[in-house]
Amino acid sequence: MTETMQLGDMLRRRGISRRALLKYASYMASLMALPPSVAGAMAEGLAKARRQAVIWLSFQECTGCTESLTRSFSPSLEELIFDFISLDYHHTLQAASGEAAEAARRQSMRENQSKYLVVVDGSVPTADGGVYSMIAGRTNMDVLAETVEHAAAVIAVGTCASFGGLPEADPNPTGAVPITKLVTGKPVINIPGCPPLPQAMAGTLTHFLSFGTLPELDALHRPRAFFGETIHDRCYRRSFYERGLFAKSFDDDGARQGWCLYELGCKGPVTYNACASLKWNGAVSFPIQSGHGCIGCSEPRFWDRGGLYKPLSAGTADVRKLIGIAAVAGVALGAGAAALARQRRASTSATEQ
Amino acid sequence: MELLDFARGPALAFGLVVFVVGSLWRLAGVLLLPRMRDLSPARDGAPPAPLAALRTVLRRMWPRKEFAQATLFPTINSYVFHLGLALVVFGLAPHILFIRSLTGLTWPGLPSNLVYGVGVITLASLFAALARRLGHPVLRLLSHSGDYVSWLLTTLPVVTGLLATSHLGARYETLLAIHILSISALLVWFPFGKLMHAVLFVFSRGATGMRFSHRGVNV
Amino acid sequence: MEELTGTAAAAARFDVGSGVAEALLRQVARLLEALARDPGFADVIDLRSLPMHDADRASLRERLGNGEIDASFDLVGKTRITETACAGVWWVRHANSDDCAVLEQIVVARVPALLLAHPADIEGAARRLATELGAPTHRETIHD
Amino acid sequence: MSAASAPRPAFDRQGERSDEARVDGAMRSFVREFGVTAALHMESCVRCGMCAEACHFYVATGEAKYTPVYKLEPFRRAYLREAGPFAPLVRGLGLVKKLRIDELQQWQELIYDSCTMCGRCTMVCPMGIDIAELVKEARHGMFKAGLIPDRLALMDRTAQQWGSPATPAEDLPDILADVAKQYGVRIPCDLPQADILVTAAPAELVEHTKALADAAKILNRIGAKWTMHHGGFDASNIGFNNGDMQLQERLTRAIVDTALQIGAKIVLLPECGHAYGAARWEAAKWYGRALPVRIVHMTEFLAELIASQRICVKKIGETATFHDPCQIVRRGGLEAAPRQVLAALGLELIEMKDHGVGAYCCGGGGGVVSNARAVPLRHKVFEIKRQQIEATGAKRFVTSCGQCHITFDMGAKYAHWDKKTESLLEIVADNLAE
Repeated sequence: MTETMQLGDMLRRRGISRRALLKYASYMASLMALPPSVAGAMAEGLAKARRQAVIWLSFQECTGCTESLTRSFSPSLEELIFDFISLDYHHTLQAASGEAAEAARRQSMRENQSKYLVVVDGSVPTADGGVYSMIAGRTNMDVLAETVEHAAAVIAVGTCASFGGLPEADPNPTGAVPITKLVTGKPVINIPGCPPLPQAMAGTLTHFLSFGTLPELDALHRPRAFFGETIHDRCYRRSFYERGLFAKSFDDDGARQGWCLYELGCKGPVTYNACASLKWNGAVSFPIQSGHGCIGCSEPRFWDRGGLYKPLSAGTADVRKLIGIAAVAGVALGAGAAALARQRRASTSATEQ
Repeated sequence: MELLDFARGPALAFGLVVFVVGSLWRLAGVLLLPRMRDLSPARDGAPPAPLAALRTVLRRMWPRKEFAQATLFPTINSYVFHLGLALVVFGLAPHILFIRSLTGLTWPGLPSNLVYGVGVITLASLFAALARRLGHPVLRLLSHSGDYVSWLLTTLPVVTGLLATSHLGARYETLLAIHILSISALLVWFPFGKLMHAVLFVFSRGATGMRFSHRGVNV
Repeated sequence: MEELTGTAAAAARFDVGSGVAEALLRQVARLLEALARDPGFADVIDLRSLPMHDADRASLRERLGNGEIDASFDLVGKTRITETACAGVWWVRHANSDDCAVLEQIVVARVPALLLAHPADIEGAARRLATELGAPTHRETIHD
Repeated sequence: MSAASAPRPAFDRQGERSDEARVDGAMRSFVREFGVTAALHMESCVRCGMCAEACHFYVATGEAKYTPVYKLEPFRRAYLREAGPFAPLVRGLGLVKKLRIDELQQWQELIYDSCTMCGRCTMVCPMGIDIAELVKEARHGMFKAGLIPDRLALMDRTAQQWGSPATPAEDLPDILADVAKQYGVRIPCDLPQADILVTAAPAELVEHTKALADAAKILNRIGAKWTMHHGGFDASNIGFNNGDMQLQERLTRAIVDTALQIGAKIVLLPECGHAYGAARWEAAKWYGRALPVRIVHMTEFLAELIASQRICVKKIGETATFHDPCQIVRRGGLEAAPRQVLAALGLELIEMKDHGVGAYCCGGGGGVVSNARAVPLRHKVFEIKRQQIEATGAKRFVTSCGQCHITFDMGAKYAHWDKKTESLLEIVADNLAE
């Protein structure tokens, strides 16, 4: 199924003109915070690119990431990406199943050796030899290792693949681990989020297709274009934070006026993602705009970092019982010290007489 | 375990526990020492002891006119950073939330930008206090390492707090973590250094107030 | 318009009028002067990444006014290019398939690149038309 | 130029005990002081240095070592090691060094020569620490260590034998008889029965005997049934100044027991500062709550007599300024009494810049005036008071404490200052209306 034709010609046959490509490229350039002038070069790059083979591996995942990207309820600009790539293996989307599906995967790996992309969705269980998630009788770990071996790059989509996400949350019975833990020697890009922004996924792929290189990544391998700033930095309610106007409960007068949700546990300040600027569901809204604080879903261990509704400035440990015991211990120690002092004082006057 | 999780979790909990144990240990250790009552007949017309104590605690908030001139700078500068610290700690919304998470008490906060300004003034005042402690011969003679540790652990939270709010120097969660760690350090040191005067001053002034009102003198 | 949605409500009650619109107008003026001096000049201002309330954007749109051309495209969702009252200044609005504006730009050029038919598209069309008419599709014939 | 004698060590020493015994003696005494109040004060100092601004020794010399709270350094270290809540930790981890003999010796000059225990520092301390009281408690330890100025030690020994640092008890009757004859006034002595036991200050038994006569004149005028008694006649209580608790107890008991013995209801203290501190406020240390007699200071006695019209005084229409003796006014609470007497005398009172509870000390109290080693320092400090008195421009200068009186006389002589110091008692006695 390898495509020798250039992407541009192939798309045109499918009714997607170079103008559409230019529109797509300028949109993507804007998302990637690249200068508008880059759009032209990006469109040309896309047109000349070969159709990119992509193998999508789904492990311990809830298909939320696929849902977010394919956005089945109404086709969007992001989905154009699926016309640029040949999705050779995707449990949910592909027609083939069982052995046929596996055969398709191996064939694509052979034909596009060291040129295909591996997209991983979901974390990989490692406990008890990885038996907790298997495909066609083989553990996710084996499938991952085998598939990744000749890949050009690996894209971990969603917080589960990037950082372990919910499967890895305490107590982590399956010993789930993020992809970066298992894949070494290959460039890995993390696109966290639960689910991740479709624009982030599409933007990363487009950047790879049009420029042939991976976008600039940060310390956690996340594309800086989408994960360079915190929600708090781009939040439209920031002016209320500065003025100290905070909603006290989810439906009080402050909340209705769109005041800052810091007091209701918003984790915007410590969460790196582009929800506040790109927004969701076709730039309609994002969690904070709909009145709920950001829960930091694109950060590692977001599930175990103290309650979602506990404000950032409050401690995560429940210390009240602890402080009760500490108080008793303190007074006891004080009484002991005082008794000791009295006793030492008495001993001095005793020897004095 | 990310730095922020460590700071917000175990570090803060440890700080709070040591703070409570240490403070009550020191307070109980002092207040349970033998009481040496003054059994001499009181000056007639002397007010009851607790009232006298309270009056002295309030009266001593400002120096007598004989000393106001000579102690003008330390008095005013101390009030600047004491009120500054109070406004910052009890005025900023995130701080109020922290206190609410511990005590359940809550009250309306001040605009964050205003508190930020107060924080800068407080910081300047704290540095002025340090300059005086290093420069003035009397203070240089009196001061020992505990005073400088207390100064440092009082100033660090202000510095890190200002850095955190202005997102300077590192990512926000690192700055916030460092700020919370500096709070834990302050809480751990609090009972063992001179910061305990924040609690002891009431008893100390009260004791002297009682002693002298018994004699008919309003100190 | 009963209950305004989140942002609109906040913006309406706290109309900051942050002056971004004003600044952008000055930038457009500068670019227009450059275009006046050099017809080949072209530049694009991306409005999506600027911290602008809808009110700001609307006032900017109003200030620029309308020209003679109002082109709409159907490219995986609507796109509309409107010439503003100032010749050479175009307002581009890309929308998604559910007509939600995903990108808005101000283009300062004689004509925005998107309006021009792309050579590759032309070549494809020429080939298609030629096969349709049964005539040879030799490249020379197109040019002479 | 006589051969330069070996430079006198900056401290005196009594007895032959070893250094360890002295330090141990001091520590044992310090430990007994740390009740709640002393502990609270030791815990609350924030080393803000404001007490220096109130202390005449620092203000006059500008030397940091005279900072009042610095005088408590050995006392504070003893507290932290022995009685503080963290004492076991402090001892265990060696956080605070043990007191050394050389430190105690070095601090003798700070605790005795440069502190009159006037308590002005107590008035400024933002933490309300009663530094003067703590210095007095520190003196208990210094006395136990045998490290007090020799001159005071000498007076202490004589007081232990004679009941007064200046006059043997057995000489009292003769002295009183001479004074009675000299001033033509009746001074009963050793009456078996009396309502008021009158006591004197040491100087009054030697050179300022007129004070005795004046007191006698007034007491006879009101027809009081009073006497002095060789059992308890000197109220100045040198033990209070030196830190000798045993002597302080003996001298206090001598007076109160003698009063009981003769059935006196009132013990009249002379115009003396530490007499008031020791008898009025600390007698209860040994008698508990039911102090059997009423302790009255001469100043408040005069005020009561005038207020109750038991005596009337002639009006003197002159200007005067008043020095508030620290132990009587700031630490005694008798700020109003002397002013009522001056008003009755028709003296136009011009207050000094710092007066009443905030007044500067004369610089001689707390044993400093008797401490020869402290003379140069005392003269420097005296200048502050002298200028404030000059600044009032008042014609007469009055005070109501013998110790201050001596300090002013000696200070004036040194400073060639012609101002005459008058005693309140004396003016009242000289101006009794018929």
